[in-house]
Amino acid sequence: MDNEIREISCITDEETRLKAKKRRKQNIRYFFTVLFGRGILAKISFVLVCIFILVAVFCPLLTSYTPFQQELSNALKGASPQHLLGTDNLGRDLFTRIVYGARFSLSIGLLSSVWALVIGVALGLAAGYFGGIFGGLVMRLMDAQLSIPPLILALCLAAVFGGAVFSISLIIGISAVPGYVRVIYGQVLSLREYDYVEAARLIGQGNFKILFKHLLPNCFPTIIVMFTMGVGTAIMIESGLAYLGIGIKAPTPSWGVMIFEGYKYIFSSPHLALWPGIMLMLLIISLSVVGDGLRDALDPKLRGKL
Amino acid sequence: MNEKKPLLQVEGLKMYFPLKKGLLSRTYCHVKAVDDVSFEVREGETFGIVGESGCGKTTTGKCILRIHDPTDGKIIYNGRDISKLPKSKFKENRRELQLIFQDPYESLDPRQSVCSILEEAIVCDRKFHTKEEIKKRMRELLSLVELHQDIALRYPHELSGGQRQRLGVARALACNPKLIVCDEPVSALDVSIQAQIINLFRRLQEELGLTYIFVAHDLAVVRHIAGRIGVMYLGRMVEILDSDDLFENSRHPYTKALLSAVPTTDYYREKRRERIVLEGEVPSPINAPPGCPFHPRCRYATDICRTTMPELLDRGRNHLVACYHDGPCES
Amino acid sequence: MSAYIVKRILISIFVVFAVSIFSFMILQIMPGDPARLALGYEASEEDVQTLREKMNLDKPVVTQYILWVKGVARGDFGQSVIYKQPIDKMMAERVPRTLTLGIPALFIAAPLGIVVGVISAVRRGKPLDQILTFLTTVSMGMPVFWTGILSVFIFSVELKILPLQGYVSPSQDFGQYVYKAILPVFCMALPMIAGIARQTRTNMLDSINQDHIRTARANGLPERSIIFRHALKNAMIPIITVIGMQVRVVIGGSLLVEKVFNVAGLGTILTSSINTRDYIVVMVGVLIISLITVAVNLVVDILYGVIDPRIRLSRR
Amino acid sequence: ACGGSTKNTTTSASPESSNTAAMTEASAPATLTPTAGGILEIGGSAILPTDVTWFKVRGIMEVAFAGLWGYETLMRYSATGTPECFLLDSITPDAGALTWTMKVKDGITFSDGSKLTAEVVAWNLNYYKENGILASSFFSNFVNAEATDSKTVVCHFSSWEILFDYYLCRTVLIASKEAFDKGGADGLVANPIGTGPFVLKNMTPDVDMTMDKNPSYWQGQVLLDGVHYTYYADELVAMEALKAGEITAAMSDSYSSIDSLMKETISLTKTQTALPSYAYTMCFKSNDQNDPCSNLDVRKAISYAIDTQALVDTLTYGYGVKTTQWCMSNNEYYSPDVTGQPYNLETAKKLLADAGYTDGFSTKLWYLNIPQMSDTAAAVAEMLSKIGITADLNPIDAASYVNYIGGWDSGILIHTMGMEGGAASQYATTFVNDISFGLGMNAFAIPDSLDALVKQAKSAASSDEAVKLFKKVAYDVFEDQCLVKVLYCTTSYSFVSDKVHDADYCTVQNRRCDLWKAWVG
Amino acid sequence: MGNKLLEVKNLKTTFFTVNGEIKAVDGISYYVDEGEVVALVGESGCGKSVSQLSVMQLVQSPPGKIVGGEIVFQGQDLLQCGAQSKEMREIRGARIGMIFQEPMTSLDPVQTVGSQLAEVIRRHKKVSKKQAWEIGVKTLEAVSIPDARVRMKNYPFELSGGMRQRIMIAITLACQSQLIITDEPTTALDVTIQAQIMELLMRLVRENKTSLVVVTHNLGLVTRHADRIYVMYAGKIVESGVTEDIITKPRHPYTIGLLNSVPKLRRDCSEDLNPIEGAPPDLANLPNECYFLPRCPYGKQACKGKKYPDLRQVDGQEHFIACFMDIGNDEGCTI
Ligand SMILES: Nc1ncnc2c1ncn2[C@@H]1O[C@H](COP(=O)(O)OP(=O)(O)OP(=O)(O)O)[C@@H](O)[C@H]1O
Ligand SMILES: Nc1ncnc2c1ncn2[C@@H]1O[C@H](COP(=O)(O)OP(=O)(O)OP(=O)(O)O)[C@@H](O)[C@H]1O
Ligand SMILES: [Mg+2]
Ligand SMILES: [Mg+2]
Repeated sequence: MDNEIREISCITDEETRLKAKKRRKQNIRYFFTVLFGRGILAKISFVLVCIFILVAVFCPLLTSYTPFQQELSNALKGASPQHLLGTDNLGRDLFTRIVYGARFSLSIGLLSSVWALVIGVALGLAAGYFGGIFGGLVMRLMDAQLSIPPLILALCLAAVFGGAVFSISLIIGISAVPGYVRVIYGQVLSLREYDYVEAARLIGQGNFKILFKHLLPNCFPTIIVMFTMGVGTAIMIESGLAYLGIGIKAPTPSWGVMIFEGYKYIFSSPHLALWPGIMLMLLIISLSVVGDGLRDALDPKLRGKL
Repeated sequence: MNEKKPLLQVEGLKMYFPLKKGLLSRTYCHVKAVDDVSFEVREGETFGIVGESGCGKTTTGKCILRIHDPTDGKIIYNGRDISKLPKSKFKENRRELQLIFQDPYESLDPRQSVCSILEEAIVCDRKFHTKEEIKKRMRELLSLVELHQDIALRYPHELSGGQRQRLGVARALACNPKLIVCDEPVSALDVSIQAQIINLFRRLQEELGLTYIFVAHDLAVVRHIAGRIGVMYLGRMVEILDSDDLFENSRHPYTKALLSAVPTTDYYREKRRERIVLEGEVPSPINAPPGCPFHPRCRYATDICRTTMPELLDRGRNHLVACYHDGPCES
Repeated sequence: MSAYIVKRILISIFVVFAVSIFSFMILQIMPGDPARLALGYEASEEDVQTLREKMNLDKPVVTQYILWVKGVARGDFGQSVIYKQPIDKMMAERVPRTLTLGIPALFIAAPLGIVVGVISAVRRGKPLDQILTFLTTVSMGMPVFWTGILSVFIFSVELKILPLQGYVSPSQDFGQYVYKAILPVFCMALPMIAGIARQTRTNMLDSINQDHIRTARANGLPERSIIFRHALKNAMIPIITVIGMQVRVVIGGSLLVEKVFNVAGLGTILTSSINTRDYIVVMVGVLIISLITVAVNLVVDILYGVIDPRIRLSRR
Repeated sequence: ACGGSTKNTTTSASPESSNTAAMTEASAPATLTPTAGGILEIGGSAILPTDVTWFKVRGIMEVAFAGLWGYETLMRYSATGTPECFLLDSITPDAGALTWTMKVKDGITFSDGSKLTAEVVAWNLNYYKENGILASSFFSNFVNAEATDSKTVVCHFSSWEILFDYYLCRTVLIASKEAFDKGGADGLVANPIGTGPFVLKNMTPDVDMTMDKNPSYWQGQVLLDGVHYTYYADELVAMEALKAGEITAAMSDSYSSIDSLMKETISLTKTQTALPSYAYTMCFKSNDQNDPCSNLDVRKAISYAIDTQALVDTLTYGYGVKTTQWCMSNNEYYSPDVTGQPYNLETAKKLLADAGYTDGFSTKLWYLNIPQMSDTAAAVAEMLSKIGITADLNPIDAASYVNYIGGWDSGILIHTMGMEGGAASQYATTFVNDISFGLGMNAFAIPDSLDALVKQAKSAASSDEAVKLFKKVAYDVFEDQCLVKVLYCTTSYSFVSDKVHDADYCTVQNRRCDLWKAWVG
Repeated sequence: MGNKLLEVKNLKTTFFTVNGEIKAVDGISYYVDEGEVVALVGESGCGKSVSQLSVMQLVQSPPGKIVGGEIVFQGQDLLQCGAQSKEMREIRGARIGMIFQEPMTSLDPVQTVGSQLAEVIRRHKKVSKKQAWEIGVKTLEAVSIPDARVRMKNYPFELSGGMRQRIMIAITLACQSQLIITDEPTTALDVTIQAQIMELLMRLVRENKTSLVVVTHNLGLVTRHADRIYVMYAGKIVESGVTEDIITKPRHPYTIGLLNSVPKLRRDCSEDLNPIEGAPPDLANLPNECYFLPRCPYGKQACKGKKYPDLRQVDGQEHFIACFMDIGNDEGCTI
């Protein structure tokens, strides 16, 4: 949007541009006020998500071990200065694995949400805008897919496509597609009726331009919220798959795999399963709280109100 | 002004929306939203359409703009029947016919800033290519609708209702239209803003030689802006007359009832005025009564009204009425 | 209304049809040859070929599909390759296990979720609402198996008041059934309660801010009537949708819960059949699951009509 | 004693004697007298691929869990791992005539009342030859069996097979021919009829199995009313159930839970099987010129780089056994010459450099996707990384695992070798070139000399000679050619509640239980 | 005049939002006599609805809060009772009825008209269900709904807008409210239906001696029906008086501007209208002077910098304006 300001600048003077900038700043402030206006939980969650992202990005800097590095002689030890959270059954540093697990979980969550978003939004837009038999067919197919629980769908697909990160993310992504399609479809159906779409048609705008210039941008808030929530759900499904032994293969430090593996030691060394479980829980919860906040902050209905 | 050639002639326009039912979406009846409407609009003139909610005002406008494909009838624009032109042929005329919407909020994309809304409308023309030209045109448009250029960087939700409606007008003007259908453009606005916009419409018409079809349900507003007024009831034109004649010479009982129902701010007259309060409500256009659509609420209704639809006949002085009891209104 | 119901039923039939194609596709796209798997790696090529013919695997895909559907329609689901049992018998054993855990979970979760949602909507912004919101958020963020593991850890291992795992059918010993079902039902119900409560809260807030509630207030109606008779009833439609959607969650979660609590239900057989490439079982399992969800959604659709006169009375 | 045997065969099984090797920490007071009645609650989980087919009865001739209570084998292992007669009175090999002659024990009846006759035994053996699992390996030389009289069965061989008695211990379950004739194989699946002490009453896959006692068991009166086996998806839970008293006996394959149970103070009889259960083995893809593993030096380097002691300590919590070959030192086939490349990084690096891989290389590790295996693979990969070898981890699904046993694309397969059969039968079915199914059959580069040696050993006329030759084979396989490397070897542990007495539960061999004398009190 | 039924003194209602405090109603005072029709007019967003909701204490809270003032109804200060109090609930519906703008959404869509009507009747009168139903039927007949018995069993969506508004009126009628507050009761309706509804309301006022508060921005409507008018601008009352004075001799520039903006049915329509330029101020940040000053055509330098003007009496009688200037009724006010 900044380009726009620069491009059109000559029809406005410097002062107006400054004003516009100020207004946008206000908008951003408003956005954050709403985002955080939901109490301490929202703030903590936002900070947590940020921390998780930072940890995921900078994990090699946070620890001197690699997630695969073993010290067999030092297996299943409790917390110590060398190993902040202790070691697992192969003497790998638990803290390191959890840190790398953040990278792994977030990337699988993001990757699969991207898949779901791309496929789902494309289908939803097409079905909603063109409607008719095509739209109906797409929606019925989505109904069909929705009647199979995502975990089971992912399970079946994982058996076919194997457990590489790429295929797992695609599989989880596919199982999230109907959610996107349904919401986007509904949105497009209602947006399509708005007068500004009619107006765009009246000034001679083509179908695709309308689709991408008017309908898609107006779906953005929903998409962003769904995406944020989707990341959490994807991570949850991934961990479920891992728990069933079908997801990502060990020794990848996925939190789900770590819980699955650590569960064997729940009586003797509970920390092995508890820590990744707690992290998983925190990440999913904070993602969903942030998603909620985003929903409110991006809701045009709430603009100016509240 | 009567000497000008007609820019638009609507002849026997019909728009039936099918109502579907059941599993196979069988059409079981039609909403006769517009049923055999004819009128003509001269260049530079404003033709007003009034009527109660659901009487087909918007539908008429949308048929003229080819948003709906009319079921039947001719729409002759500039001497050419555009009602049955294929979409590709109609493209040439597309931008000459514009619409201004009732709801100034819904008609603006909330994610587009003012300048991008205008830019989109300007660029579509393919007449303006360089950035400079576009900007020049944009400035022109903004000043035409009396908007300050500051506004260019704002978003619709940062504008007031009046400003939004002006922006809508500017967008329509960007297409260099000949005919603008204004669909209740002031109904959602406050009186003071409404007056501003009405003035704007009038000024633009003078400056640019525009032709309007002005749809409204407020007789006072329509009378103020339109040269000729068509009164619609249940999908049909019941009376067409010059606006100057409206108050004194209207002959259709429905028009009279409408006039009397409009409260005015003329205190002393208002206190004295006898009102015709119509009984009942507008019937649904799905099963319109046979004969004259107005007969169930008309106090002059006779047997013929109940069976045969009266024709819209010229009663002189460009005054067309569709009533068997043309103008016996004593009271 | 009847046209509406018939339409919903037709849509459901289409959905089931689509799912049956999907389930059938599982067999087609999964790697490995079912006949070979059935006979083992040492069987001769001729034997495998004979079995392929017996299992119709040599026919064109469409014929295979039709034969399969015909079989399923007759109640003949085929035979499990691994368990060497007729699948209908296996399913008759297993589906009730999943249902006897899932249905109570749903029936506990739905009212509880609604109550929690209503309370937090009514007490919006108050500490009680904040506590409930926090709890629902946390319960939604906990993977089902994680809840299971934690609750086992707390109630069975530490406190020793509930059994670790296991399942007894209610017809066999109802007391034992209840005793053993507490934890799995709790684990299944928890995310549902949270989901339903959240939805209820949102919709109640929407509903409470509607004009007709203001009218009801302006008419001096008692708060209880406003909340339950007017606001909740209006909020009910999206809530019912969510409850309908929870059926998927229950079944999906049953995979995990059954593993944690060692219940040999539908979820277990699906997981193990996928692991052992017992595709015919997987096909039937997926089909049954989607039949259940479709059936529930059909009920939900009909409930819409019952609750909302606009659907019931409209001619469409 | 069975006369005329060139080989020592024990005439009768004595469960008591097999307890000698058992490590018994708590035993029932001698004063208690056995009482009849009661049910033994057994719990367990299946984690190995064979187990998947093991509990879920697949076919009468396959290894079936029910078999261990309901079915019996003609012979079985003694506590030292040598075959002894069980349903037989005697068995006599004759290298010259290419026959093994067996005498069937008298008075044995199946649970359906039909008698175990020579004819039935011969039918079983022939049926196994046709349909049995692993028949192509074990019964490759077996031609047919014929009943010469009501007690005698003569088995004919195409070439001499000294290990036939070992094979008989493994998988040939004896089923009732009468039942088979009535219901076919499927009928036997639904309703197995064997000679064992218990009869299957009902079984729910994935849940449990109930067995009633066989009232006319041939070894004597069965004391228990029956056994009830509960299947636990999670072994941990099985162990907890044992502690909580929900079950009275359990067997464990997972060392983490063994560890926790061994440390438990509650009174359980904790028994280690006399025979080792599994050998975790690295198998090298050695027949592919492009694969670094085809280089002997590389194989040896890898072998030197593995710290087997550390693996035993960590992966088995010390309950495993460090060994260099597919048997343990108390086995008669154990060759002390095999050193199995003791852990030495320097040697490993040197060998690698000699082979031209100074900077190491990258390879693949294939293994079955279960926790114990993936832990092992991860540990091995980490050790290999110390000499510069990057090992890519490739877990294999249980369902497709059999497709990999014969040959894997490249690199190393980590395989679990069942050890009850003893080393010799493994060598005999693995390191020959013309088998139709078996470990590494498309992956091992077996030199002709080794192939010849194995064949010679297999057809040795006397068992002493066979022992000598198989020790040579072991040296060739593990030391000279380094085709495989044994990582560690495990025994299984069983846990029985103190309320259960005289239960011979998994004392000799993984999952073998002579429960007919057991009683609950 | 007569007895003061309702007297609002210095009422202040503020919305506390992220964008700041919105003083939607900022110290307004007015009263309603028995049997009187009082109108509240003003542009959109000037606080008309909020002021009436405040009287009923139904302002959405949060964010809204009544921060000051008194609402005396039949000698009782309602603010003292509290919004949730039993007294207040007894008053709502029974003694003060309220009719809202949107007849489409003002009734519960999933309950029949009859059951809603009967519920309110039973709430305020000790009658059985059956009796309540009968009373319902009678009141529906009283608001001229044909086939009342059938209509009782209908759902709101089966009725037209005018019909729904009649039902809203029927509810207040059934409970015999002494005061009816109508918030733009006819804005969403067609002109002919508007006339019907207004006739109906006026008939009730006449027959039952009910008082009526009409909130609207339709100046024609108040001209015809109201006894007294209060003109609101940006949360304040800028002019008040009897209808004749306000309509024929408006003294506040805002009222004058409003009246001039209305297109007249009879005037020569070749002339342009005389609108008030500009738009109402943002209630979140009001200037520290006369709020109307930026739009005021008469605005003088003298008005600048002065605090918001207090209401003052002009022309004797009950005519009050909040303006520093004295603008005669012939100065720019054309009718
Ligand atoms: N797309 C459509 N499908 C079916 N019926 C329609 C459609 N559009 C309009 N109608 C019906 O046609 C009739 C006329 O509608 P139209 O919108 O033209 O009325 P209007 O005079 O503009 O009313 P208003 O004053 O409420 O805008 C109405 O009864 C309406 O329900
Ligand atoms: N729930 C709310 N939250 C925040 N601000 C509100 C709320 N309700 C009303 N307001 C503000 O109070 C001011 C007065 O609103 P009110 O509804 O009383 O206007 P009105 O005069 O009735 O207008 P209209 O003619 O449009 O009905 C408005 O500026 C509005 O922004
Ligand atoms: Mg319209
Ligand atoms: Mg209002």
